[in-house]
Amino acid sequence: MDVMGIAIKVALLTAYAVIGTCVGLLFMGIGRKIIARVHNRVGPPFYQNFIDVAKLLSKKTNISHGWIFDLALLFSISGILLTLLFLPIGGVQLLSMEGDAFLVLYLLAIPALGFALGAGASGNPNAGVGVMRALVMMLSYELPFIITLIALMIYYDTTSLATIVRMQSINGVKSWAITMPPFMLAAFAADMALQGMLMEQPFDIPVAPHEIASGPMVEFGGKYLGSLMLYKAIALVAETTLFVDLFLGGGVVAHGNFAFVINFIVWLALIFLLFILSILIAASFPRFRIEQAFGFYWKYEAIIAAISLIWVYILVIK
Amino acid sequence: MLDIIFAELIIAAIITFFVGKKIASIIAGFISILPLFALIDWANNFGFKTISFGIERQMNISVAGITLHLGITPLSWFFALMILPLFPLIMLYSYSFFKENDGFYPFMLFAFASTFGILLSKDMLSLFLFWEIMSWSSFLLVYRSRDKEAIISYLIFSVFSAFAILFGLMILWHENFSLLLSDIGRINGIYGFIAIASLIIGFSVKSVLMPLHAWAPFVYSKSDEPFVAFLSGGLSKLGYYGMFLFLFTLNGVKILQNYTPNVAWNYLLAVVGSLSAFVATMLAIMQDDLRKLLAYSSIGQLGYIAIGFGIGTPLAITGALFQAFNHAFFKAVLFLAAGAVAYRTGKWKISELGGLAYRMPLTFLAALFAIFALAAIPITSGFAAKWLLYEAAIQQKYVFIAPLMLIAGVGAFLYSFRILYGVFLGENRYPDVKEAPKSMIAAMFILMLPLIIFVVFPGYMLDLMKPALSNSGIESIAHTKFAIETSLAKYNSMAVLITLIAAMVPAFIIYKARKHRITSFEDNYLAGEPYEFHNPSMHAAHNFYKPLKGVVLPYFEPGATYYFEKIYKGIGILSNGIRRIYTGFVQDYAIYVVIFLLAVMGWLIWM
Amino acid sequence: MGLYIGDKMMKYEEWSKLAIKVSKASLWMLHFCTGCGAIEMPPVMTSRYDMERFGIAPMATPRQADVLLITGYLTVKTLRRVIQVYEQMQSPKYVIAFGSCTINGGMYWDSYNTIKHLEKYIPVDVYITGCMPRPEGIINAFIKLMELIDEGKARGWEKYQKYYDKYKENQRRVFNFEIEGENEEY
Amino acid sequence: MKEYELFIGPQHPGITGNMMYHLWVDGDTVTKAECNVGCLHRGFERLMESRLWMQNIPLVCRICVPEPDVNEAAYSMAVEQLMDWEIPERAKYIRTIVLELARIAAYLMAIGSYAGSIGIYTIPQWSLGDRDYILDIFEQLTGARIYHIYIWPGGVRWDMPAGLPKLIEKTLSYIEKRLELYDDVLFENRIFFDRAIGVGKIPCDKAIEWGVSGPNLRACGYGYDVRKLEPYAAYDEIDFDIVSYPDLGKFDTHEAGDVYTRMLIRRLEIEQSIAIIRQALKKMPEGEHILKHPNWLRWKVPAGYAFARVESSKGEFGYFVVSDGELKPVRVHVRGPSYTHGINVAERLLKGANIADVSQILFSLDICPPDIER
Amino acid sequence: MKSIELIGKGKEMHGRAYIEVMPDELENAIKKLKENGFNHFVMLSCIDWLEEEKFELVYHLWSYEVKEHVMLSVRMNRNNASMPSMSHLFPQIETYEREIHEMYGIEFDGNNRLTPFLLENWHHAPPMRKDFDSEKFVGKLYESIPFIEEDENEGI
Repeated sequence: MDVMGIAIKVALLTAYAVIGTCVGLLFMGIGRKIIARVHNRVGPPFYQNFIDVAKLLSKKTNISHGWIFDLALLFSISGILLTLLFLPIGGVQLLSMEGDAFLVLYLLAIPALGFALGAGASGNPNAGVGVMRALVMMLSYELPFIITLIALMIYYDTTSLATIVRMQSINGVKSWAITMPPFMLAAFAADMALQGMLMEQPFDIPVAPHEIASGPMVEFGGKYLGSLMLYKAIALVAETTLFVDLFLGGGVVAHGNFAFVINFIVWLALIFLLFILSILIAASFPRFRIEQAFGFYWKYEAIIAAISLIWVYILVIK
Repeated sequence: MLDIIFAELIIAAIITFFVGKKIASIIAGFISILPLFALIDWANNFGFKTISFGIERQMNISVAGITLHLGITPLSWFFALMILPLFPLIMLYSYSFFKENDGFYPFMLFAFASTFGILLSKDMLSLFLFWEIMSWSSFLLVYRSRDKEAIISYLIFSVFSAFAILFGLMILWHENFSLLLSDIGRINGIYGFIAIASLIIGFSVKSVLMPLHAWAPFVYSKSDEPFVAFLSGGLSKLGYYGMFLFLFTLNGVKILQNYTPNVAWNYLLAVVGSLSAFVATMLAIMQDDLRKLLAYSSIGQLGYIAIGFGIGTPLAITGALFQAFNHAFFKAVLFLAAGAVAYRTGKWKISELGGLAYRMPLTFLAALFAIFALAAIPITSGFAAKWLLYEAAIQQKYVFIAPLMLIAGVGAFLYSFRILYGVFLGENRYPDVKEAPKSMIAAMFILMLPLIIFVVFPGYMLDLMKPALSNSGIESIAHTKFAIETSLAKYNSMAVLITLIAAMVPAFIIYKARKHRITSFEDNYLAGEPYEFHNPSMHAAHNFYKPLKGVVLPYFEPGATYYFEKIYKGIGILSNGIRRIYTGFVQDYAIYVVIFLLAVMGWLIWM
Repeated sequence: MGLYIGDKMMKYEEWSKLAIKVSKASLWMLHFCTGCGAIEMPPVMTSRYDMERFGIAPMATPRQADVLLITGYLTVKTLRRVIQVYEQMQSPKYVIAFGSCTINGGMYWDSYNTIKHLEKYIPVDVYITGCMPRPEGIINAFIKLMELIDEGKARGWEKYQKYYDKYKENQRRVFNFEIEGENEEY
Repeated sequence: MKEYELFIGPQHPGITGNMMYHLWVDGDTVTKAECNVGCLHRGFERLMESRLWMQNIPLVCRICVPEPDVNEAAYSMAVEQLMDWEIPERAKYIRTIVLELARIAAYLMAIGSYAGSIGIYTIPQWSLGDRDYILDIFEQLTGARIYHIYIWPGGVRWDMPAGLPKLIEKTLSYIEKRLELYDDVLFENRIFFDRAIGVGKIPCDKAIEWGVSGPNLRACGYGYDVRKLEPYAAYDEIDFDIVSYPDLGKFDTHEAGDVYTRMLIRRLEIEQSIAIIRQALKKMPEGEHILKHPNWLRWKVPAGYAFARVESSKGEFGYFVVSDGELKPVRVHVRGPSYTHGINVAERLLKGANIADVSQILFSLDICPPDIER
Repeated sequence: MKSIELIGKGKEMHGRAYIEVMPDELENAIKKLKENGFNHFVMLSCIDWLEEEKFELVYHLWSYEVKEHVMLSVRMNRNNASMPSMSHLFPQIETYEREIHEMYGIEFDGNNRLTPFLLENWHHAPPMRKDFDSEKFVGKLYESIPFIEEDENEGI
């Protein structure tokens, strides 16, 4: 690759990192507004989350519990940006040819582990319990998610997200995975797993304020909390994008010279719909206890996912 | 010169019986470096340019009319590369670990010599002979724990393993009347099938494959840490060395398939491996004893290697060997770090430790990095190995194995964090603890080096195993220095690392933009309560995964330990019977076993 | 106590204009009901009055919060917790005090267990008078606080740093108060 | 050390006011709980001894903040007992209406904060917003939202304005409509069943001995209600049911004394209160609203011991008033329902509970710390 | 009234039974009432009769069956006041005794949880005693603490 090519690539990646952050924060703000409407309220302005992050990052005092605590900040933002850039976004491949879905799955663990380290380093039992719950929650939702992922992988005979997106975008909407009956089941299971990934009700017990005073974040403030909010914003985009890439063809509907604009808009609309669906579910359910959530995922969701996997397997070996 | 190395090892072993701890460890350390020179020398034979010391490749020893054929093969060279470097570092570590010389060094050197011997064996007799010496010397090292459960379980399983191997070897020998390993490819039919199956079962005891793992939690949790690091990092690989040798290099897979063409025996191995990985991971999550946790973690991680061998495609075998290499190092580091923690605090229970990260930062760093490798975080080489295995499973559409492997991978996060939080983070319970001694730190950090090198250059790893694979007729997979490419996808470690470093920049800007101050542990959120009013204990490490325990454990624990308890009880009744006639001491059983084995060997030779 | 380590003094002007603008538009208050004024907090936060309109949200722990609401009278026991929480908060931090009882004790002027003047122990930026203050009053106080932040007058946290020793002395006096020879009385 | 210590309160979202629970937790199971109160102790009983009989009215309503009217009523009733006063009929009805409105407001708050504790934040937003409409009625009737100082010894302070019954009726039918919405979102929610059934069970045979009262006692299967046992105000002339386990109306019956039953009892009692208010509005006679009162500054109450009890939304409120015939009371002692619920009952219920359930158990007991500490 | 019949003494006062018992009769009286349906312990109050140099403890019991409220009154000397604890009869008495111990300084033998309850770090006279002057205390403590004036000249 020549110098110019590298420069363009770097610029593109930077642009998408910025877009991902802004879109995440914007969505969170709009989400707050929509939830407020559900609550019969006016709600904050849609740009409220930008203000919140800016305020947190400009706090004068920032209290740390030592260098391991700081790892949380460093790993969370970098890890989630890394994950975002390994996903195809709206048909733009970014770095997704250099890795695959397994890599993305493991990259998502870097910020989580970073935050877990920071939370653990604060020494607060609330944080310890919160991280424990978050990890158990991760174990819970990963099983249905992994099974659906494997169903997709053996169907398309690839593990690369870019290839999955490409194969789903051959005929536009008609070739999206979700149009096939087995993948409808899989998409349902994966959407529930997404609810757990986004830590919304009924799966928000890791950060339940009434029980463990917001769990892992209990000692985070100032720039540390600000970085957590940025992480949440980018994670929101990354996780919904992962779902869109897997089931909704990455939002790719058009091919051609300026198709990327249309694809970008479709991608944005799709992840927005997913996010709205998630927060509306959150607004109408209480939270599960952690072992109930585990049972939910490993009993019901995993069975749904397994049915879709077996279905796909039969289709494939035929 | 090879004979000199062997002789020196034996002599050193005898000398260390009589000298003090310091001298013994220095002798043992330097002597155990010698075989590494041989490894470097032999690398020239496999397409690498290194220094030559003029060490011969082959050596035949004739004893009482029997010739032992020794020599290096590409496969044994690769396995030696992952097992032998552990020794000098373990010796370095044990320099400060032991208070006095009480029999660790001689047995360890014997174990080392016999490990070296096993890897060099080219005929069945020497393989079995060295295998027995290895089992015997490691048994004596286990015996040092003075723990009845550990000793008896190790004894039972070692004897079982030895008999299974002996049985397999005898059938092979009976079938083609040649002791040379290279001759066994000729046999077929039921005998070949039984021989290979029995050998695999025999080796899978050492490689702690479920359900033959039951000894490991006892032995790992009671023996000396340096030895356990070798046991988990090194000896378990010998089992897989044997498996690889008989399955792939000596065409065991074909022998199995010729006899029963319709049954995929290798799939069975993969299923056993994946169940082993999954169940052991779930059990590891529940452990409170640090060593037991690591023991179950070893069982789980070694299960991946069995999966790779079971799937049997080039991709899978490459992944398995990569995983074996990684595991040797990161598990050794973890056991050594656990030993360092126990050396300073005297505690093994995770719930009794806590807050050591700021007291023992270097130990923490070593453990953290090893844990990253264990959990296959993409900034360590652990990821590449697991990635290859996942790809292999998807490539073959093994829809039962793949989810189990992946969920076991997620489970690894859970117990990794258990170690990190329970031991190193959280409430600082040991304010007066000092950093581990320098020799321990040095050993751990040197062991970390390969993990760092092979994350940046995973391609080098594939180059290293290329001779071993091509010698067994397995093609090597496409790769460059940084990237591995399969038919399904591509993994570029450099892209990940560079992007991570680049993504660190905004994080670092945010980090540096505002100053922070470090506060004390006491200044913590206690719902508004002042700390000094209650001086609360704040380490939430006991029963950490209790919610999971209630849901998961009922399904796993009985299956995992129930049958072993049956065996244990049966042996207890049996030994009670024997006790009436004999002395009833464990040493005696050991001696009987050794005498019996020698008698069998004598019979073999006589035949 | 003694956990608070004074920050290096920082002039208000060093704080950029933007930081002031954003910090007044996103005031996160601490979830701490110190007294009966807290009964009016739920209405203010929920659908009738909806304080989130102004970017005000309740937070679970002091590290995350900017505004400490003293919702009513403080007993000595609560004061100790309030100070603990106040010192754990990260500056810039503001205090809004509710009701007459934080100003001069109100109807508890002769109670042996309530401190009378909150200002003697921690600096207060905005007072709300009345018992109980109405939700509109609370919202008004927040808007007043925003104005003060904008004008650079909400400097309670700087005052606390500057007169740290004096505040500590007052707090020590109220916590460790002893009357000579009184123990023998009973 | 197997256990770690966790503090719920005073500065914690999962606590029902300014109090604290010190928990010893193993894994996620509470092995020991210790209640630590006193953050709200203002020494009311001491202050009341140094104030005139009438001056105490503004003080007593501060004893229970979410539902202050029961305090005024109980204090007034105790004083009336000492004075041997029979209050006018109209005052009785107005008192009934005020007390029941306050009960609905308190129940709405209890349901809202309970729903918050299990993570469904829509319900608190709705129910606390609806509660405000009741506070509007209070504002029209008494001039204040929270502390009304309306029920006086001898009657009520002012007569009810002419248009108020219409407003009350409007508000009640609005709340009735809203209750169905709450049912859909909370009380018939599958996850609510999963979370609440069988959690935090008060052993029914111990309930009376432990001093449990109010809705919590009725959830254990005892249909005891002070409004029926010792009718005060106009309750003896009004026809209403006492909701108690196992008769939960349209809802399924599960275990006695658990969080689920306790919350449903509260939910169903709102309907009863609405019915009571409607009847009282219909039956309310014309006439005086307060007895001719003496000069408050020189008012002496005859010597004696009096005890008055009322049924609050939290349980049995009792006022023990001792007079020696002087200008000021000798002793006013308040029996708050949370005194037993918050300390004795909660400490026992929390032992063995999951930390995820701690806050929902506390909220379902409806503990109000000011009446513990006074 | 049933309770008066049960104990054999006492009088009616504003619809409540008021029974004075001696300290040594108290336990049996409560037991007897508890066995006969007075199973709801309402509360335990204390009254400080300063002129008479007496403390009066009033045990309130209630029967759901006969709908009757009984006050069992016990008097004791004000100096070194102490009483046997009744917390084994009704568990919540423990809490009332803790409060009365703190507020009046009465010792309850057999109650081993007489730890600080409402007050913290309190080493003055028990505040509910009539001879404790709350107003004077306030003057001595809270009013004596100075305001912290900002120094106008320095600025911040």
